[in-house]
Amino acid sequence: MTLAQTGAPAPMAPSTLGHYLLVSALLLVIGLIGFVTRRNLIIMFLCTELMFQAAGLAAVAFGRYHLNLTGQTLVIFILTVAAAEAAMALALVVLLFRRKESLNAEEWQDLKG
Amino acid sequence: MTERLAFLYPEIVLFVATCVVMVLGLSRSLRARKSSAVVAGVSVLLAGFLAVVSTPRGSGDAACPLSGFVYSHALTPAMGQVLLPELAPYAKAVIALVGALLLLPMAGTVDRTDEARIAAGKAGFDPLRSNRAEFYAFYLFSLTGLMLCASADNLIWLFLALELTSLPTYIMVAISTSRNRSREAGVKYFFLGALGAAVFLYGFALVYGGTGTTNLNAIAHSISTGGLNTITLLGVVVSLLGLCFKIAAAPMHFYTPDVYEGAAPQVSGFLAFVPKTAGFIAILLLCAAVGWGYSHADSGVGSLLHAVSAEPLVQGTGRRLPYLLWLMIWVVAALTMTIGNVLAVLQRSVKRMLAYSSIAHSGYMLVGVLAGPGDSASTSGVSAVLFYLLAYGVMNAGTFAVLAALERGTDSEGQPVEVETLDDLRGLCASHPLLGWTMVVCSLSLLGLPPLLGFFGKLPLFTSGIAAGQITLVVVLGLNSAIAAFYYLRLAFTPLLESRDESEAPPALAPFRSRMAGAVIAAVGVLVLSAIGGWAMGHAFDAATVKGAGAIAPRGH
Amino acid sequence: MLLMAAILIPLVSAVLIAAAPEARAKTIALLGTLAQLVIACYAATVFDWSFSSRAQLGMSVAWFEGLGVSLSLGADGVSLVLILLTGLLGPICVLASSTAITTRIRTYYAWLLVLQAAMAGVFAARDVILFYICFEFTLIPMFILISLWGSTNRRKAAIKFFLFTFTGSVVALAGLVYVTWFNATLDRGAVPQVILSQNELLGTWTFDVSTLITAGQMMSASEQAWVLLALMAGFAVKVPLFPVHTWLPLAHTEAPTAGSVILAGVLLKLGTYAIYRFALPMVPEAVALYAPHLSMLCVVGIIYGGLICWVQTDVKKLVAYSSVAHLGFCMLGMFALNNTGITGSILYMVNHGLSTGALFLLIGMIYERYHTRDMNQLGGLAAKMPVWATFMVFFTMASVGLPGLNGFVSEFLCLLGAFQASSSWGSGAWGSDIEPVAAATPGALGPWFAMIAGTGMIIAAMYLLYMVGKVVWGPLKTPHGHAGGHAGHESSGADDHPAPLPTDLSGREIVTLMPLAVLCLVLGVYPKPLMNAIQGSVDQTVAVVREPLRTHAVTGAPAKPAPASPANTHGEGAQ
Amino acid sequence: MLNLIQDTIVHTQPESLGAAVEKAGHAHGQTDWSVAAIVALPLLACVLTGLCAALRVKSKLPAWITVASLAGAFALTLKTFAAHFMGAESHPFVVHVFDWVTFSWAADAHAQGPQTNELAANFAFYLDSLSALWMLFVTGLATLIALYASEYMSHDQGAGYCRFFAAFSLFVFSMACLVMADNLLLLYLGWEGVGLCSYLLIGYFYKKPSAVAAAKKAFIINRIGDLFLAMGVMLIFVQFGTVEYSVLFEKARPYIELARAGQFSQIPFLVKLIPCLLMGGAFGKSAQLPLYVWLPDAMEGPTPVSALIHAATMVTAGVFLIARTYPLFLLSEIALPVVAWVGALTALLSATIGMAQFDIKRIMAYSTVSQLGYMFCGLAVLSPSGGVFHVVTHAFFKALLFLCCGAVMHGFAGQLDLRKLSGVMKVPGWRIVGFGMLIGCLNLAGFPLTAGYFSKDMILAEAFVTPGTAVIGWILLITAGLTAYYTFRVFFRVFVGPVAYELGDEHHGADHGHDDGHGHGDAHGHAQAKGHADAHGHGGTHHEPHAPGWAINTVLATLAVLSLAATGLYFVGGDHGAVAGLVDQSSAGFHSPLAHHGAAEGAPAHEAGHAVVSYVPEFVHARAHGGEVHAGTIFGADPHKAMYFISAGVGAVGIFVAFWLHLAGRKSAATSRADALLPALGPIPGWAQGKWYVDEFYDFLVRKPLWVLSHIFYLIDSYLVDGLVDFIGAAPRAAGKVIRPSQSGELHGYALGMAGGLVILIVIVALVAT
Repeated sequence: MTLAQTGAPAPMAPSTLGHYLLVSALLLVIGLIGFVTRRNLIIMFLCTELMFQAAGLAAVAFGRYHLNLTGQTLVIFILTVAAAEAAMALALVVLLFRRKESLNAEEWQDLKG
Repeated sequence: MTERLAFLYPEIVLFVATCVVMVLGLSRSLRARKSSAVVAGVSVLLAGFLAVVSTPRGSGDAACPLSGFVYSHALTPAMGQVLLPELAPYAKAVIALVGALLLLPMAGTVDRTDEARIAAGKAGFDPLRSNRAEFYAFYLFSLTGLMLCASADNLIWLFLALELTSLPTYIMVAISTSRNRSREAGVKYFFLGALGAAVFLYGFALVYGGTGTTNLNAIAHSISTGGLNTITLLGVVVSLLGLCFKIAAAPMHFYTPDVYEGAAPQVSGFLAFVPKTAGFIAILLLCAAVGWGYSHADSGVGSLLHAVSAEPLVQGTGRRLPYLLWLMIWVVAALTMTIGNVLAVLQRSVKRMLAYSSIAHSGYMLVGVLAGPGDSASTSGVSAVLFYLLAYGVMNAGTFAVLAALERGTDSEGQPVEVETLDDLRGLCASHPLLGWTMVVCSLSLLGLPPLLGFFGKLPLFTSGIAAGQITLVVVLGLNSAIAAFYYLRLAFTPLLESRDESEAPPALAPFRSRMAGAVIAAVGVLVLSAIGGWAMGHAFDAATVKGAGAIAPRGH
Repeated sequence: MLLMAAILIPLVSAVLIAAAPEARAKTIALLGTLAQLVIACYAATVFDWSFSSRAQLGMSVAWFEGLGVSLSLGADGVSLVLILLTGLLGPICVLASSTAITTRIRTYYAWLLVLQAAMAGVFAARDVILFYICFEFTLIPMFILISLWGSTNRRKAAIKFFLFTFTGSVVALAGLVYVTWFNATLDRGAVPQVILSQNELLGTWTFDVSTLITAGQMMSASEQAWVLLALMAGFAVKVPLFPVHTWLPLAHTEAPTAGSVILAGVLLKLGTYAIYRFALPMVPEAVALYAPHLSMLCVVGIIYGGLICWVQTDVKKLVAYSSVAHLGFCMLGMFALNNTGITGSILYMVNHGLSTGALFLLIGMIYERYHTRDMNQLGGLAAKMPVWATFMVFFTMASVGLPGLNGFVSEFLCLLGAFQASSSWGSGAWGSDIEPVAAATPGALGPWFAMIAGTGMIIAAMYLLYMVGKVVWGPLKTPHGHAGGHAGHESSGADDHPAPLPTDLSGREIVTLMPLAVLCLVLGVYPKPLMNAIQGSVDQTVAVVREPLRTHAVTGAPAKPAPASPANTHGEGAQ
Repeated sequence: MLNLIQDTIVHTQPESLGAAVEKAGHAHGQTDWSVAAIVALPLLACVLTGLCAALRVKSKLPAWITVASLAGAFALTLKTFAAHFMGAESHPFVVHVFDWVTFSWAADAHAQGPQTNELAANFAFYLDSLSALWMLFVTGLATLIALYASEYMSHDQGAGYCRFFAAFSLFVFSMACLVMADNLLLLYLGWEGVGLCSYLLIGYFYKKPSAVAAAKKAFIINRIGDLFLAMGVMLIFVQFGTVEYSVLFEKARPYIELARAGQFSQIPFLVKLIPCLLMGGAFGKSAQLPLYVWLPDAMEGPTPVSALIHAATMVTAGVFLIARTYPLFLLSEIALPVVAWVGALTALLSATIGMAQFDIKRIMAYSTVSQLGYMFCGLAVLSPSGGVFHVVTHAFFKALLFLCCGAVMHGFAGQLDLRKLSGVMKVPGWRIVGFGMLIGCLNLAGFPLTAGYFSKDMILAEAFVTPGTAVIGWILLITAGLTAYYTFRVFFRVFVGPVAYELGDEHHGADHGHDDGHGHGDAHGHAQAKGHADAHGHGGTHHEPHAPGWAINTVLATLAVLSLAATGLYFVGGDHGAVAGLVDQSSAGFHSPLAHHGAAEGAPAHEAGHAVVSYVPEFVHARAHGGEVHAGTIFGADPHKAMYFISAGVGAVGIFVAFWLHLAGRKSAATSRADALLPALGPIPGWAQGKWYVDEFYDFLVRKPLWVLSHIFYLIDSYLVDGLVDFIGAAPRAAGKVIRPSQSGELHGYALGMAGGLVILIVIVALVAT
């Protein structure tokens, strides 16, 4: 997992970037696994947040690597969108809870086939 | 800056209209409330008009000569995104037209029982209970996002535009009916959508990491000069897979049938067009950034085995996407159309069937993505995709509008009951000739039966696929069209040929004339475009001009 | 313009029918089809027969220019003959339906006319896409005719008919588009000037038929083979050739009478015509190479189809399977790739349309009266319906291939074509040093093919006479509940029919049969005008195929891509 | 039809046979409508009688139309014959009417051979002495038999009557096309045309299932032969580039030269194949082994039909074909021997069957088969004139015999069983029939000085003369004895002896299926009253046989006279009679007895080169040196002279045996002395009566397996071929069912699917990338 980009300034050792990316990938995978395995809607949503943040982490790391602010800009927007999604998720979860008195995702599988 | 702003006049109009609608929808005056839909429609059409009229066209060859690609941040804002420089006017016009068409059946989607009670004098207007303002606002937001996609020149912009397109639709699905099924559809759509968004976002981050920029023009420049490095490639792959969610392509297609079935038909129709269009525009932009200039042999799926170690990842003189991307999209396209079609064959529920068919159509369009740009409408896959989006939008709007225009009485809670299965459509041509024939025309067109619009949509996919050497995939496409005939024939001929049992009352018309108008306009549109679609296709081809790394030089003879 | 009118008039009539009151539908339909026939006849008089190999009466309207598609029409001798056949069967089908169709009359006639238009369009198209559009669009009206007015198993039959042929033709489209693309990428510099001067569109993206034919000949052998495979996938289904024929008996059996007539009369000819128009000249090398294999399928079809006929009890199914056998002959002649065979094949298209169409009409008349097609329930109808029986025997004989009637000329020429087409003639035991073998043509079929296919003539006699023996001759037998013996038709007939049909044929029914009978006789006795009409076109096709055929035959290896110049062939056709 | 005939009916006179006969329509020669009219008149009759049917004519008008037209055709034939073929020298000529299957094309530039090919098969008539002779007796007999039928079929007046005469006229038209065709394709038209008429007329009583079956059988078996003929025609076309006789014989000349020189090895195999294929056609049409089985069954048709079609004319088409294409038969060393053996075996086999039958019409049918065998032998033993002479004499006496049997059948209500008829001649009004029968029988039995005697002798003698065919001669001689026996068996049982008879169960058209009889106004008025579709529609029963009327008697008398008069043909004209002279000047004259006698006796003939062609090379030289050396003798004498006595003796023995067994001491109709003999012969008479079970054998060997195969094919088609299609059609649905569980409705399932798909695709990408 090395970046073969020669000629670019290297204020951060490639190995360090690699570490960040590894963490970010781990976050992504954890989020993914959590989303697949957990049944609670709120936890599932948190898992997607985790994945968003994985992307954010990667962006920041890359931004640092490339020595520009684009990565950080991206992160700000990611956070914004994540917040918007969180708001929506909360509304939706409440709506669903009102109907079935449960947060279990398995309650909702009438539509299939 | 004002130059730059000219790109956004349509979006600005839509945004303003959104604000107005949000206010109007909360008015105590019924007329004012009702006018919110009108305002939405007018604004969408106005936005489309502005897109055609006011979008700057200065980004021609002079400003951006083919030879020396020197992108600077100072230059690009004035030019908009230069990968598909002519895309925005066409795409926005299509979005506006189809969007307006999709608005017609949306009348009465929300607040129907409340409004009825208010009209009957049983209750007063309660802004807190009303959803109308939000619903139309969401509709406009979503279209705003979609239009923004078309002018995106930056991954961040693209990301935001995609999210702006999608987020409102989650809510629209959930509130489209008051039944649990809509809630279920909403939750599935939202959670899986978030998952998909996370995936392509991660991909975007990787692309940024690989190229050091999020500006698409610069990315293209970086790739064309520095080659496609592993991180970028991985980023593009992950982004594309994430975007597969938007276009409902395998392996991200699972949500589609459930969501389409759970939502009200008019909203399903909206879903079948809006996120799909956003997804395809994003995919085209990403692919244009990577470029179609690579070369490798086409040996179908079999070449998977010869794993191309010697594959050049630098732009060559070829006409293909990089092998890995090519392979991935090939597999995704073949899988998508096949899965969509074979599952659609099994369905009795019309909406579910159309949902699966929507998956299949994405598969067809991916063939155009693979084929890439060309020097005529018949060889350009990009143009084929852009035209197909228009064609699909119109015919699809027709089928869903027919479903929206019909209902089978009301249930115990006073909610209208939708037409569900094919059986409900029996004898429709006899009981409601206009709707019945709309269904016939639109389904046959979706089937791709010549000489209807769907055929002329599919034909450039065919020709461009073959011109790009994707013969195997084109044959897969052809065979899938045949599978699709199984269910489209049923959909077309159940209204026409089968007769309804005497005992059973035919479905009633929904009390919103605009729904029926939407259906009929769509059918007429299908017929008109079948005749004069060549004109639209010409514009699609203009819009498909690919500049930069992805461009191909005109073939010299 | 004339061709456009031949397509548009039925379409306009269809719209009129849909708009007019139910009672008028039949009249408008009859007028519309007659108008089409008149226009086709008039076109035949305007047509310059001395240049029958060239597409004439042409016109072109732009349509989806970006794609290279245009509404481009034109007809050469073969097309015009088939348009005439289409036009002829139109009024006959309308007349034949007048008592059989009692429900949804407007829908019926409207779709019938749409079908007429689409079929004329196939034959008149000079643009590949327009051809394909019409080719495919015939499916819809036929699907509707079968599924609304068919018999018990109609839904399955209609679906199978549609899907089977649709699937095949999609693949054929891929083949045609491939040729288009090949043409677009053609390097004009490498093409001889002679050819370029005649086809300005070479090397551009176009769907023009003659350009694509010229371009197709320049493809490499393997490309041609693949394109041939694709084309056959579409067209062989339509014909239908042996292993892909199973939709036909089903569709025929279930279709209403007029549907069967059109199906047998014209729709099957779309496949044979398409093979003649596209496969032969476009990929001559592949055709030359694979002609024996394809012919083998034809021969199998002839015998297999014929023998199956022999064990049918449903008389309509019998005639349906006989189409499989008959079209085997037709295609065998085509793949003989010589003048005799192809001339015979095209005559066969017309003749089969006439005689088998008439047989379906006759069976329909019986079905209307007795509501059964079971040969175990019907018998000896000659006693009761002498006029019907006369026609039945007449058309059976035409179908058997009795000389003096139309079937013979074409069947004999097809067989003779196959017989001639062997490169072994003149060598070894097959030849002589004294006199050259006079009328041998290159190819890989030869006497064995003709001989084995010829047994089909015997089998045809077996099953058709079996049918006639059961239904026409023998002791009178009619199903229960129908007029039997001396009981007379007055009482029982009235129960079953809103408008009771006479015991024997009515005047209207005789009028529907008469033109077919006259043509069967005339074409059997004096086929020369028809042969002259198609000769120019056939000569041109043979000239294209001959070179690769000879090369294959001599060396057994694919010929080098040497496009046959159409320049000289025009002259031949124009004698 | 006449309208179609164009203005180019012209005939030309070529220099000599074998030279290209110039096609008419060109420079010289005057229009000869009369030749075309020979063909056109029967067709006109057919159209008019058809019109009568449409107009529901109930009178005898159709019969008179037919008789008049045929008589006209006969008169025109006679005129043509007299004008062109009466003299010693005759010249074939072609009358072109209009183009039929004619088109040309440019040949392959690289192929050897002509640069333009033409398939020219026109409605054009080739008249030479052979076709003129044939037409003479065809039209003549047809006229007489039509006259006979006008009375015979009178019970069926109405639609059936019209139908009968329409088919009858059509038959004569087809036969005229067959005989007068100038090309093989037109011959083929006539060939199948007569087959069709035969089919229609055998099946005339279409309500009888046996008649329908017989008609079908006749057509199908004929078709088998037709296929061989068609293949032969194709081979001729490919080999020689033409199907027109005149050109064909010219093109074949090099090969004939080779055959003359005995260099058969240089003649290509395919050229040798031509006669073998043509032979197949001839065997089918002329009811020879192995295709003879249809002819006896064909007796289901009305008797005039049996007389004309199945005895006198159509069945001799095979003989005509071989005579017409005789030069080609000389090109193969095996063709004529095969014909000879087939003919001889057929003659013998059918004679044995004929001996054991009881139905007199069937006996006559088998005798026809047997006599046709003779004719083939005649052709094959290099005696075309003998064969053709036998055709002519046989036409008259066999027609006579059939018509007599028909008269009996007509008068005795369909009774044909010789065990139920006796002494018919003594019944009042039946004398003419009896005498007619006697004359016919004498001819058939080869009684000395009858026409049949001379024609048979010519064949027998030549069989012994021709090297290598003596065995065939012996077979034919034995057959001649058998023939005499069974012929007179009929005569002695039925016409003489004690008067005793039993009427048949048919009463005028019972079983005859009146077309207009049921359901409509019935002319006879019986059936309606009964109110059911009973085939035995006529109520009234006749208890007495009714004697034939004037038409039948006139015809019988005329034919009897003609049969006797035919003898005269042997004595006028050349060495072997007028017929031989005619044959000799035609295509069949390429080799004839006249020729090899001719060199010695100086009879007018062709140059020797044409005359001496033998299929047995080693004898060529012997032949070429004239008539001194006869390769074969019989009992050391000149076979022609010896045969006069030998065959007379054999015939007399046969007649005597018949007299002893069937007339002498016979007291009743049913039994005779012969019955006592039967047990001594064991099962053989039973087998012979069962026609040696050939039909059953064919049924078992061909029809049943084919039937089973058809069913198997049908099963394959329904389940395998169509099943495969259905399987493919069901595949999408099945695939859908397989992946449907993925759409479980569970959020987690979907997420898992998405994640899994994502991971798999990325892993693939990663794998491919590294």
